[in-house]
Amino acid sequence: MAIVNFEMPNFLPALPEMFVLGMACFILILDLFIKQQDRVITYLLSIATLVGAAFLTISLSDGERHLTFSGSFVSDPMGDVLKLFIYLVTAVVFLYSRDYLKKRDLFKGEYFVLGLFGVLGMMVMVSAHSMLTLYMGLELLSLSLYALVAFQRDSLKATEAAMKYFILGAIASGMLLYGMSMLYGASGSLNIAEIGAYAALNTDNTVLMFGLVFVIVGLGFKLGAVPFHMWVPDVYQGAPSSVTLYIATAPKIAAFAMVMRLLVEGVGDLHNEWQSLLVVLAVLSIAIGNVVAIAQTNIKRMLAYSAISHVGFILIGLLAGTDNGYSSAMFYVVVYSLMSMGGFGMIILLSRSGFEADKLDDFKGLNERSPWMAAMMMILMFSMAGVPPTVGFYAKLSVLQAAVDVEMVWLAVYAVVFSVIGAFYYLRIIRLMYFDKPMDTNKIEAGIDMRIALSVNSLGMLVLGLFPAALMQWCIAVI
Amino acid sequence: MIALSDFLILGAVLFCISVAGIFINRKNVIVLLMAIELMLLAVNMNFIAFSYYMNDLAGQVFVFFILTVAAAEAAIGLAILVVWFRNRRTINVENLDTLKG
Amino acid sequence: MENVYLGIILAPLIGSIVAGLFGKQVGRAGAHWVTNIGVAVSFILSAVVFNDVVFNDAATYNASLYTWLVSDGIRFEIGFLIDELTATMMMVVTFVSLMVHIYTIGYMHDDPGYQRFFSYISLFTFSMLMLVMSNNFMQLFFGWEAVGLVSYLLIGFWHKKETAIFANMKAFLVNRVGDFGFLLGIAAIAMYFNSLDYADVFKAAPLLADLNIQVIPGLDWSLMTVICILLFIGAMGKSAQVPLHVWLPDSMEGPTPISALIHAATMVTAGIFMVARMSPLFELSTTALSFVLVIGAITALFMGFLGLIQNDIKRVVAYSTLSQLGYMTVALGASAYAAGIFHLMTHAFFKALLFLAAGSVIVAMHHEQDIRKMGGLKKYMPITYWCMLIGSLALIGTPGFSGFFSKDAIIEAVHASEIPGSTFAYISVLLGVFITALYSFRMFFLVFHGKENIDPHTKKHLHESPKVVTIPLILLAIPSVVIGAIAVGPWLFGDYFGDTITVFKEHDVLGQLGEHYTGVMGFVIHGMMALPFWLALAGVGTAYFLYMKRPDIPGQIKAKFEGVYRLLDNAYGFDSFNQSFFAGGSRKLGKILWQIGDVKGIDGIMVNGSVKLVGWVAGAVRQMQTGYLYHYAFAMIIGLLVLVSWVLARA
Amino acid sequence: MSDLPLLSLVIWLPIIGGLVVLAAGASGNNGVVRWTALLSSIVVFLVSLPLWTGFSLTTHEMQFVEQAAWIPAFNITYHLGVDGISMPLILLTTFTTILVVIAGWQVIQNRVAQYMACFLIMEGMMNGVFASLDGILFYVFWEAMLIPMFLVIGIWGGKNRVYATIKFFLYTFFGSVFLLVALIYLYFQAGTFSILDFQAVPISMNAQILIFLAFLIAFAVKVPMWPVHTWLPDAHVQAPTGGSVILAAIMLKLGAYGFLRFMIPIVPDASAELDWLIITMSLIAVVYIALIALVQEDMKKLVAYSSISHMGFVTLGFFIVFDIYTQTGSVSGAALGMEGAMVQMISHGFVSGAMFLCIGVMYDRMHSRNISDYGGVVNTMPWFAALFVFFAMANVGLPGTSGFVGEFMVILGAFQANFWYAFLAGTTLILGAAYTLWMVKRVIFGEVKNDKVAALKDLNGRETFMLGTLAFFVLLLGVYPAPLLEVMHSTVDNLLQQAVTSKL
Repeated sequence: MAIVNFEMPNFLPALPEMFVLGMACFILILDLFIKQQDRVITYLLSIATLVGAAFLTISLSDGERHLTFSGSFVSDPMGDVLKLFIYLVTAVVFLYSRDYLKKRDLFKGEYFVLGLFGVLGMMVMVSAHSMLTLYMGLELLSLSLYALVAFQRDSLKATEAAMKYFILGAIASGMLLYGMSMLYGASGSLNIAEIGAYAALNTDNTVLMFGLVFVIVGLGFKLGAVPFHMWVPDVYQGAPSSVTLYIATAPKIAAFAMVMRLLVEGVGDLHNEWQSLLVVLAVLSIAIGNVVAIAQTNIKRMLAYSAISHVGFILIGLLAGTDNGYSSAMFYVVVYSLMSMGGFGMIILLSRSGFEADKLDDFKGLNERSPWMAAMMMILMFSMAGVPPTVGFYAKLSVLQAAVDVEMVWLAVYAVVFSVIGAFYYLRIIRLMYFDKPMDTNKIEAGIDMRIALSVNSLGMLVLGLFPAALMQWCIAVI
Repeated sequence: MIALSDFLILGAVLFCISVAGIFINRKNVIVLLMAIELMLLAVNMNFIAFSYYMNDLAGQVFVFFILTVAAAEAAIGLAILVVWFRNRRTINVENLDTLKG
Repeated sequence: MENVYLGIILAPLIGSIVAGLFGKQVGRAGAHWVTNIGVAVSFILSAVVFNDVVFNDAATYNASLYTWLVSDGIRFEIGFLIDELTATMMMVVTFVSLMVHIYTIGYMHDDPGYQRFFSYISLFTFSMLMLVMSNNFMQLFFGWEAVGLVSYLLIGFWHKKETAIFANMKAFLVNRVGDFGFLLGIAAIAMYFNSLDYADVFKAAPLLADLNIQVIPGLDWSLMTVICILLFIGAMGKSAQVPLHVWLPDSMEGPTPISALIHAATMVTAGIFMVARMSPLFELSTTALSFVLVIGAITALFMGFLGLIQNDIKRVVAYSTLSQLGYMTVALGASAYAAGIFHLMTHAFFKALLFLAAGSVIVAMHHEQDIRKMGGLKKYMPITYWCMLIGSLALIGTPGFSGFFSKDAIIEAVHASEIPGSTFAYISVLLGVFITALYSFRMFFLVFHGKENIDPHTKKHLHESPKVVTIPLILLAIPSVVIGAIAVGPWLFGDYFGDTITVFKEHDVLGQLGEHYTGVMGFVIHGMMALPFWLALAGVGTAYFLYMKRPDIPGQIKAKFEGVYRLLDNAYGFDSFNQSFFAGGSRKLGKILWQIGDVKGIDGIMVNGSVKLVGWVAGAVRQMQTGYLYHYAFAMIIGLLVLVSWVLARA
Repeated sequence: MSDLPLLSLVIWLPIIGGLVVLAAGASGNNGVVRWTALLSSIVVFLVSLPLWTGFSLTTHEMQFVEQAAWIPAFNITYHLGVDGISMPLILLTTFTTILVVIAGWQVIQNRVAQYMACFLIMEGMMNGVFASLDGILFYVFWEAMLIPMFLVIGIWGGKNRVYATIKFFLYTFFGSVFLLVALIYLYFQAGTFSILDFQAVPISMNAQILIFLAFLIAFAVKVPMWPVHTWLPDAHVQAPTGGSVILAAIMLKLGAYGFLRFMIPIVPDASAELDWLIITMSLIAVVYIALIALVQEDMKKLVAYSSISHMGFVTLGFFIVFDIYTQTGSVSGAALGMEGAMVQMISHGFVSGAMFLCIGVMYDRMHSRNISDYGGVVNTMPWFAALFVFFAMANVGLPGTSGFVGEFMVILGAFQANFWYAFLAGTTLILGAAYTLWMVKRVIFGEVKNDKVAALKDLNGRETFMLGTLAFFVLLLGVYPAPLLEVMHSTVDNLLQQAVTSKL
């Protein structure tokens, strides 16, 4: 028995993944030998890893679609763009987290290594072209996140959140797998392209449909869509803010990629079938997210519900089932991850050692404490509410037009009505910052680099709002 | 001859049991972990069955991966359980209730 | 000539601006000089114009000054129409105004708002001139409202006086009711004539005489009737015709000079002027004329009754003004426009005279206005006395005095008229003569004759008014006596007005009277033998008997006819009705709409209600996030089941 | 001069000015801040003047057009231009902003830079709304404008400011999201977001009706029309003087402007079909709101309600065209209503702005807006009283003031459509006078009511300048409105043609 026809796969398209993997392992080991006061090396190396990965991704990107590893791995422009944003977001997350972690004695190598493994998981998800790779990436990400949430070991809330996240996440991946097994059973292949080819010819296959539902449940969980959203508020609230920041941003991009790979590239021809399911999820998410957020007093929890509602909007773009819709969903998800990065960043900014600025009341009178930061937060809040001239508006605009394009005007109307309800809780934060007297009169401790990064982050929302064309064009070009 | 459908039904039954285990069990977190394992097994059953009946090895390969991941998952799950237990001094599911609303 | 017209208009305006905005700088004397000169200039120039138009028969001037705006093909312009009617009005307005200006120097001598007052009355003169000189409806309306504004400001001149500021608001609002009709009338004209220029409208009017419109669907109304009645509603407000008369008695809260100028001589006659100006329209609708006639008759008679029981010297004169305005309106209704304008003019003189004389008395009495607290003033104030007598005689229509000619002409004209309502009007105006004489001389006797009821302190300082007061009185007394005799021939029966006033053959009552006209003396002699004269005489006699001979009888009458007295005392209940129904009702309605409509309904249920609902739902849904893992899992599984069944159901 | 991108300048200069003011505010020197703000507003006003002087009266085409690519993905362009409807409104905005800056000169001591910056930025955005010819650009300015106003009311407002400002924001936000959906729908019909293309594209009746309703919600809230007006009294009462002035003078006009720019030309058939709805709402606004104004105890609330009532005239004037056309088959007469409504908008900008400034003048001294706290103000503030009565009279619509022109024309126009429209609209003559003069009576006239009133000081130079300038314009517009009308003729004629040209 000899190994026949063993072909060396083309590793080149996966070079960034391999680089990140190598670096993550390297940092993991290196970190063992670094003294606590030099821990910043780990931090810098992690950032460098992301920069390097970005460099590799850019230099390897030639606008073509490359399949490798027997078709289980794909490298295409959409994936490249999404990966770049994942690097960017993660790097900023690291930056925002640094001081926060230091003040809590959490400034450990694990955080960065787990973060990098998470990035790797996301990269794999983005580039997955087989259910197997997809699953691998997903689990790599999930396991890293579980660990990160429980990272603050002495915190009851954090560990409880981790527990819940873990259990629910496991159930969700179980369901996803179950669905995948059905898809496999129906189509006879794990390869997404082949599943797609099969689905194109058998649009009324019950097993396929059955599997599809389970897959959508798994995706819905990852995105945090109602009714698979229950983990979102608890985890966002319970996890240390720096971890929440991470969970709330980059994985959304990866989840989007997963939807694109599975539903669009895979069973895109079943669009008619899954569209109605996504409509249900979108409708519920927008309603529950926006309404329940109103009743919150914890800003992290509030932003969690806001995330749920944003997911509803992303789903609107996806369910349109047109290239226009996909690119607008992509635009939305990118914009959303940048916005929520700023939003959670602001919470981190206001936190001090022994003090989490996660109550709404902690934002009271921010304008008197720091007019500049209040203005930044205001931009972020208006952006989340979708008020022009911030980029959040264009995100909404693009998904709404995608819905109208496929003659789902009612859905657009529904979404905008709930976005008005949603505006209320964003306004409440602005109201607290600007119209109330401060309760907390301590100086803001954050370092200058954090302030600058956060300012750039927030102002970016405004600048992108004034000139949204480039990013939009980019999203359209790569879909 | 056992038909494919029999395996699938078995898988489905396992899946249902695990699901039931998850939301009926209100006591022990460990049981939850077990239920999750069961769910993965149900999936494995499906994969293997399909793989066998379709003469396609990919499904079985997938199962190996699932098993591996499940092991890692269980490790992490137990680790989280331990840290949680340290904080809460219980592994009762009903006590996972400080975060809500 | 255009510059002259401009001068007439602008002189008082400039005076007003200087006195008003720079009152402090120019000082009190400066203010009265600048305004007096302004009005004097205006008067002199008006006289020039009058001479030109009336004696030199200059062609009618009708041209625009500038285009206010153009919209939809309708040109809204500011311009002048100068013909006999206008020239006459200009003379009356500027003359009386000048007299009042002079008089004011004395009357308001000690008032802290001296400059302001002069500014206002000059502004009034300007506005009134704008009104009468207008050649289009828009400008007419401008003047119409502007005089209303000044009237508002002047009634409330003593703004600390609660009654005054109530009265001025009331005056403005009641006038606005009239203006509301007036504006709708103008709108109708704009719609059907596509122009607001008098000349265009009058030219086109006969073409539309037979046009019917449906204001209320299903009911055909003649367009002309609708337009004329709407316009007349405006006149009713301004000229205080029942039921929009209620503001005029209250307007006496203002200083006396303006009672004379605005609320007797000029502004209140704007309505009369307007109807006369619109004669080409009114002639086209007998219905409208009847309406005018009846309203006028009611006003003439019933407002006269109210004069009988007033004790405030100015209110007596005010009610007599109301009644006289009724006479003028009756004349208009009878198509005797010339007689109406004639009475307008004579009335302007003698009523201004009466008011100023009353003002003279009031000043002398230290602002005591109750005639029961006067008496025997003749010996203290001889000039005032004689002037008042002349005014009263003119008012009651003593043959030979100006009022006689105009009033007699009206009565005769109504007698001759045959339109519906003319009989009622005739009886009313006849009865009115008696009443007029009765209340005029009741006041006259109570003030100047009989027992002195003056409070001793006042008595000590009682003396005749200064020259600035008495000279205008004398100057007004002269025309009050003679103007009638001078003007009656050409005005009523000659060709004085030319084409200015249009009267159709079938309505031409003055024409009929003119056939019997034999000159002034003949008119006087005829008047002496006619019923009105005897009625007036009877009125004077009754007054003499009741208030000089047997002062106890009025009290007994009052006691005996208490119901009637109360009715009159309440002025037929118009005020209380308006107060409770319109003012109170709209406030109540407003409150209901506000509290129930806005606060409870829209805000409470729709706005805050939906906010509350969302909040409630948020709270409720929030409860579903129990924190228990098995609930979370359960939710996922329910979701899964729903999706599965959804798909299976579809498949 | 004409080569300059004037419209861009009037939009971006004030925004840049606002940022400069914010930067100046960091120094903590309020004097510098105030002068910078004043200077910016004056410069912007001067820059906007050539819009008038260089305006061509003979064309209904857009003028001063600027167009640049912006978001090619959706065919959204940076497209600016003005016609006879929008140009006067831009001038009104630039003019009013100067007054607002002056009005806040002394009163605002707290966070001056932010205050001034808010108004300057708002100015730019409002100009942007008037100048936009692209639907999304319009919407961006339209919404973005809410932000500074939200802050102005919320930070510098009265006791109940938070409720008021959130109500204001959500109300208007609620309205405008429907506009957004309608715009998107139109985009798929027309292929671009250009308003001019929207106006040209044919649309089916059903779609028109839905778009009509979406527009109606958006614009009716902003105008505001009954029954979506209840945010206005609250916002006005709580807003600082400057905020009230901008709200009344400009923001309300945006809604009305929307009717002209969007509703009538884009969905003429639906407008013709449903004009009764708007006319009914307008007439209810005129009468119902006037009655409510009558019983207000708070001066600002009273003037706020009076604003709603006056805006009822505006919307009435816009929509009578359809009735007239149905009856006579021509648009003759309709221009009266539409141009009258336009004049009413401008005039209301002056008059209500002035009324709010007047109330602000009193509030600064007495810290009360309750009518019952006043009485006999004329005794201590004669000059102020004179101006107040003048503006009150303008509010009442006295001929010779600007308030008259619009009302007069609209009533004349409404009469052509239906006697009863004119009749109901005309009741404002009485009711408007009633509530305004009753307030004047209680506040201005009478004996000095209390020691506080007795201690009042008359206008200072700054206040005299503000009110005097406004009085001048109110009078000028009342005496000689022709130039303003000339600017509009071509545009309105064209608009009327669009209104009666079916797009089915």
